[in-house]
Order: sequence, then C-alpha cells, then structure tokens
Amino acid sequence: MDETEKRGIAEALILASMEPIPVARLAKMIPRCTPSKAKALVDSLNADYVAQQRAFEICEVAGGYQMRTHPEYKAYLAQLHKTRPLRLSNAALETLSIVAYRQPVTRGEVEQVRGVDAGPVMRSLLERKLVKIAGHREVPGRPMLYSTTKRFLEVFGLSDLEDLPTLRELEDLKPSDPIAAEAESATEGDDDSVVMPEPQLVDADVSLEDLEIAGKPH
Amino acid sequence: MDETEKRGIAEALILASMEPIPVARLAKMIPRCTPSKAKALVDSLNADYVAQQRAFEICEVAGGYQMRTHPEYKAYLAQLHKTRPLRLSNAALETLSIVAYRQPVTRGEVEQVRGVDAGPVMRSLLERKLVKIAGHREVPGRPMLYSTTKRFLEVFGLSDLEDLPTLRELEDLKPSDPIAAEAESATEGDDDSVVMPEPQLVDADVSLEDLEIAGKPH
Amino acid sequence: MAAPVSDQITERLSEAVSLPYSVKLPVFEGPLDLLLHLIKVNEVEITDIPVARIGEQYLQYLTVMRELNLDVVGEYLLMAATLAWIKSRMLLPAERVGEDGEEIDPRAELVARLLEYQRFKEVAQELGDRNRLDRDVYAAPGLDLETPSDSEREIEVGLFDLVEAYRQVLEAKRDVAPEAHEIEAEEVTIRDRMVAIIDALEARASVEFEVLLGDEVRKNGSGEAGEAEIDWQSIGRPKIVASFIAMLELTRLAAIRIYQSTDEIGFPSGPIHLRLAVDVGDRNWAKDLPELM
Repeated sequence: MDETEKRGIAEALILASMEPIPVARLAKMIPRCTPSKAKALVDSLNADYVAQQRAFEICEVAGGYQMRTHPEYKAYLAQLHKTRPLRLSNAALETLSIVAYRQPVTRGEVEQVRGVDAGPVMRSLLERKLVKIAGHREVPGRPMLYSTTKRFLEVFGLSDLEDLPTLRELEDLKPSDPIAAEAESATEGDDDSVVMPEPQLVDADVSLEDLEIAGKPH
Repeated sequence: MDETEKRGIAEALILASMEPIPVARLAKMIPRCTPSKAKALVDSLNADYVAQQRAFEICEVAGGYQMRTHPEYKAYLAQLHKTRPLRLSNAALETLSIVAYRQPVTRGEVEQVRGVDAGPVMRSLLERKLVKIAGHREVPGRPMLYSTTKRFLEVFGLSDLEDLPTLRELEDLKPSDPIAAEAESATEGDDDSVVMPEPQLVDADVSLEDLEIAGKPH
Repeated sequence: MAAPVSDQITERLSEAVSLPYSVKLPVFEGPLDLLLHLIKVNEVEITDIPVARIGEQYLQYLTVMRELNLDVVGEYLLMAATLAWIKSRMLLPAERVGEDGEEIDPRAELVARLLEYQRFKEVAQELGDRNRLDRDVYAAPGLDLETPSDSEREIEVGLFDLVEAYRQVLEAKRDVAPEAHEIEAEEVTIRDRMVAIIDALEARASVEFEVLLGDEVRKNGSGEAGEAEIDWQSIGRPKIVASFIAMLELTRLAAIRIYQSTDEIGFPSGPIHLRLAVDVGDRNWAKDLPELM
C-alpha cells in the first residue's frame, strides 16, 4: 500500500469520525502505519488543503484530529446551525481559566481568586459540560473538586491542557516587585490579616452632590 | 465576491452541515447565488476532488448535498464504530441516578420515582454493566434489588460511592438569594438560553453533573 | 489623564435614566475587578496603591450602585471594609514585622490578590479570543456510517426462537435414540444447571445454546460450538430439560442474554448464543440460587 492510499484512508477516517481521532487510534486503523507516520499523513493532507485553498483543515483538538472549517467562514456557517453559538460571559471565562490552571480546584479556591461567589457561574459551566465534578478534596467538609472536560478542549480548540499558555508565562505576568513576593508568603496562613472591621463603614447616604465633589479630579 | 470565495463558502457549508443541504438552501446562504450557480459550484468542487484524489466527494443524498467518503474506504470506516462512545438517554441517566443514590433499590421503587415503567431502561443498564442485580428484598414477592457496578464508578470517574456528590452540594451552587440570581442573570445575559446540541443524548463521559440533575427530586 | 470617576458615574446614571428597563451596571466582575479598573484609570501601580484615594473612589462607586437601585452584594462591602482597614493600618506605626525584620506592608495581601486576579483575567481574555467551536470554526459532523451488515450483527431473539430450538433438540434426540428408556438415576436439578451455565458463561464470553443445553463447557475451553458432534444420548433427557428451564429462569432474571444472527434477508439463522448479561462477578451464584428458585 503506497502513501497516497494511506493518505486517502486517513482523510476518509478523519472526515467520517464523529469526534476527534487520537493519532494512535488513527495509526491503528491504517494498514502498516505508526503514529509518527499517521502524523506525517495528516501534515501532508493539511499541506494539500493549504495549496488547494480548501475551506477546512485538520486540527488537533482534545488529543485528536478533526476536520474544521476556517474561521473566515464563520458568518456563513452561523446561518447553518439552529443552535446559537455558545456565549460565555467574562465571569464564565475567568472561572474557566482558574479551573483550567488550578485543576482540580474547589469552589472556595475559585472564589478566593475572583473575590465573588462562584456558585452560579460554576453551575452554568457544569451545565455546558465545560467543567466537571472531579471528586472531593479529602479535607474537613470534603469540598467538591472541579476540573475541565474534554469538551472544554474541543470548544477552545486546544489539543490538551499543555496547550494553554504555560504557567511560566503566567508567572511572567507578575512583576518582580518584592512586595508581591512578600505578599505571597503573607497570604499563606497569616491569620492576623483576616480580621476585618464591620462593613458598616460604608456610608450609603452620600448624595449625588457629595459624589460629584468627592469625585472631582485632584 | 469571486467564484473562488463562493466555492469556499459552499465547501465550508457542506462540510459542516449536520444534514444534507438542499441546493436551494445552499444558494440562499451564499451571497448573490442562484440554485443553478450553487450546483455549478458543487460540480466544480467535485471536479477538484477527483483531480486531487480526495477520499470524498459531494453527493446528492436525500434531496441535498453532503460530503461522503468514497465507498472503497468502507472497510476502514467500519472500525470507527468501535470508537463510538456509549450514549445514555435521559431516561437511562435518570434511572441510573436513582439506582446510584438509593441502592440497593427495586424496580418498583425506581418506577415510583420516575413515574414510568423502568423495565426496558433497567435492562439496557444491566446490559451496559452499569447496574447489576444485588439480590432480593425480603418482602412479599421478593423483588430483585439493583445496585451500581464497578464499571459505573469507572465511567463516572469515582473511586467509590462515597465520592458521589450529595444533592445538597449541588444545591449550594445555586444562587443563595434572589439578589445574587439577578446579578448573575445581569452579567451572564442571554447565555442561559443557549441550547446545547443533542440535548437527549449524553456521552459516556457524562459528568456527575448530569447524574445530579437527573437525580434531583421532581 | 483618564476620565474622572464623576464623569463615568454621570454617564452611567444618564444611561440608567434613558433605559429604565435594562439598567445594567458596567460589568465589573466583582470588587477585585472594580479595584483593577480604578487602579488603571488612576494610572497608579498595583504594587503601590494609594489606598486613601482608591478607597474613596471605590466607595463612590458603591454609592452609585445603590443610586441605581442595584443591591450591593456582600463581596463589595467586604472589600470596602478591607480598604478602610488597610488605610487605618497605614496611618499607624508598623506593627507587624516579617521574618527578615522588615515591615510588612498592610497592602501586601491585597496586592497579591490583585496580581493573581489580573493574571487570570488576562488568561480569560486570551481564552475568550481563541477561535471557538460553533462560533468561529465548525467541525465536520462525521458521517452516519452504515451499520455493519446484518449477518455480522448480533440481534436479540425472542422466546419463540428459543422454544423452537429446544423442540428441534428434542426431536433430534428422538431420532437418535427412539428406544432408549433406560432412565439413569442421575439427579439433575435446575439449580445445578443454572450454576453450571453461569460458570460456563463466566469462563467464556459467548457459548452456543446447544452446547450449554447438553453440558457445561469445561473451563479450559473445550466444547467449542461445532467442534464436535454433541452426543445427545449420553446427556440424557432430564439434563436437557433441566438445562432449558435453567436458561429460561436465568433469562427471566436478566442474568443471561440470548442472541442469534440473521441471514441476508434478515431471517434469524445460525447458532443461538448465550452471554452473561450482567455483572455477576461479585456474586456467589451457587449460594444465591436456592433463594431464586
């Protein structure tokens, strides 16, 4: 069996599959093929598609190959699907990011980072199957753990979690300021800092005029 | 818009469509196109596919265009069947959740909860080895008892039954008060109305979330 | 210089007036988000927040939220309290000293939280900008493949087929041994046969009906269907009957399932197979069966 035939088989399999095919599985379904050969077949198909200006390409998502249209056709394809595209609020995206990087993570840990209640957002992510329950943390109260799903990878076109911007890049976002470093250690088990005054300090009776004055540029 | 662009749009539409697209509908979705022009685009795409020895072509089936692989790949595609994930209907998930949370449980008890005959669903769960027979209840008629299996734990990624989230834990994810609910709907907007494709079918990598929802008292 | 907070507030208030039914607070994802916004418009460093100024603006913001009849959620109030606390700490001589003898900035914890939140905000943005499935890119849905041809496919058979097969077996027996009436003293119970059938099916995934009817398959795997002629005469009618009833009973209990292939025109043909239907691995059948009968 020559390369052309194998390429044809790979193409047919990827087109016909209802979900992304992992390279190892693809290799198994093609006679006398190895994963690295299968990858080469896919690369060569993709090169064809570029040269022939096809409207699609083979993408590596969720650990497998899938045929996907180019984004430039999105406006036309939106007419095709009866379901509206999956919209995600900033709150959902933030929560999803925290889950993705810190997984498995508890709701409390997410709330610690975002500073707001994570319940409703988490629920909506669970409903959309972007996040799943991943057991319990074995600490008092046994809080539920959350992690991202395969669908999360599919939706965002990630081949795996490694495909997310690496944690090192994340670290780079942090300035080298010593305060930040110190602050890190301060958050760890320094209970003194948790003592908070009562929240009635907020003066709710400020009128708009007061605001205008107070808000004037200094 | 030139022919090449239109061809690309036609190709993307036909590739991504779940069902065959009738030529009239295809023409409507392409700017400045008529059915006869759309047909010409398809013919030209097919000529390309032949020239480039693609493994597929656009066929007219069930009154519409669809991308289909050549019959010579049939034998290879048959292997894809094995990789198709097990799917559970809503009825199956509901029943499974009742068994999971109330086990050991009789069929009658399941029927009492779901209000419908549980026989066929229970049988399919037995077949899929998600549920097993766990003896008899020592009451008149000695009904069979059902419980979940090891495979059930595997499918749901549970280390043991203790790991099943409690209903209360999931309730916690709901907004605790109407204010939070409002705030949520304000930020999440129309997200809530997003319709997930195939709401009837659930992958085998169903998350516990599905189970919880199914298991919620009605 | 960024627009003063008062301008933003006025703008938002007028929006609120003109759109009475869709009052929407500019979307801040919580107190940390609001603080980051204020830090940005004030063009100050996260690591060196002028707490007094930022805190003041923060409170103004909460007031606007109230003016707009938006309930200020607890988290915002908690942050206001934190800011007030930090502000008061900064006025006092340093109380807390780190391990290295240096003062600990009362803002340190807040700064750390803001930085961390900011990191995730950026990642979230990046994630949101990616090409998203069913929004920007669309996947080939896959083909609804033809199911394998019927002869390869296992289908369920009805009880009728089972009874019919049984009748044929008995008929075959009459043919080979019309005169044999020597009843052996061998006691065959249905219970024994149920246990034997389960054992046989546990040893092999699928066993032919006729093989099971005659005798349990040895665990070593002999007795493969079609390998040898089954000697019905030596098996004896009581055993065949007991086996058949045992199968019916196991079927009723949904412990086993029965399959038969079909031919090209969809007519059931070929050998009937039995399989375990359920996870019986962790069950002691020999012990349970007496109860079942």
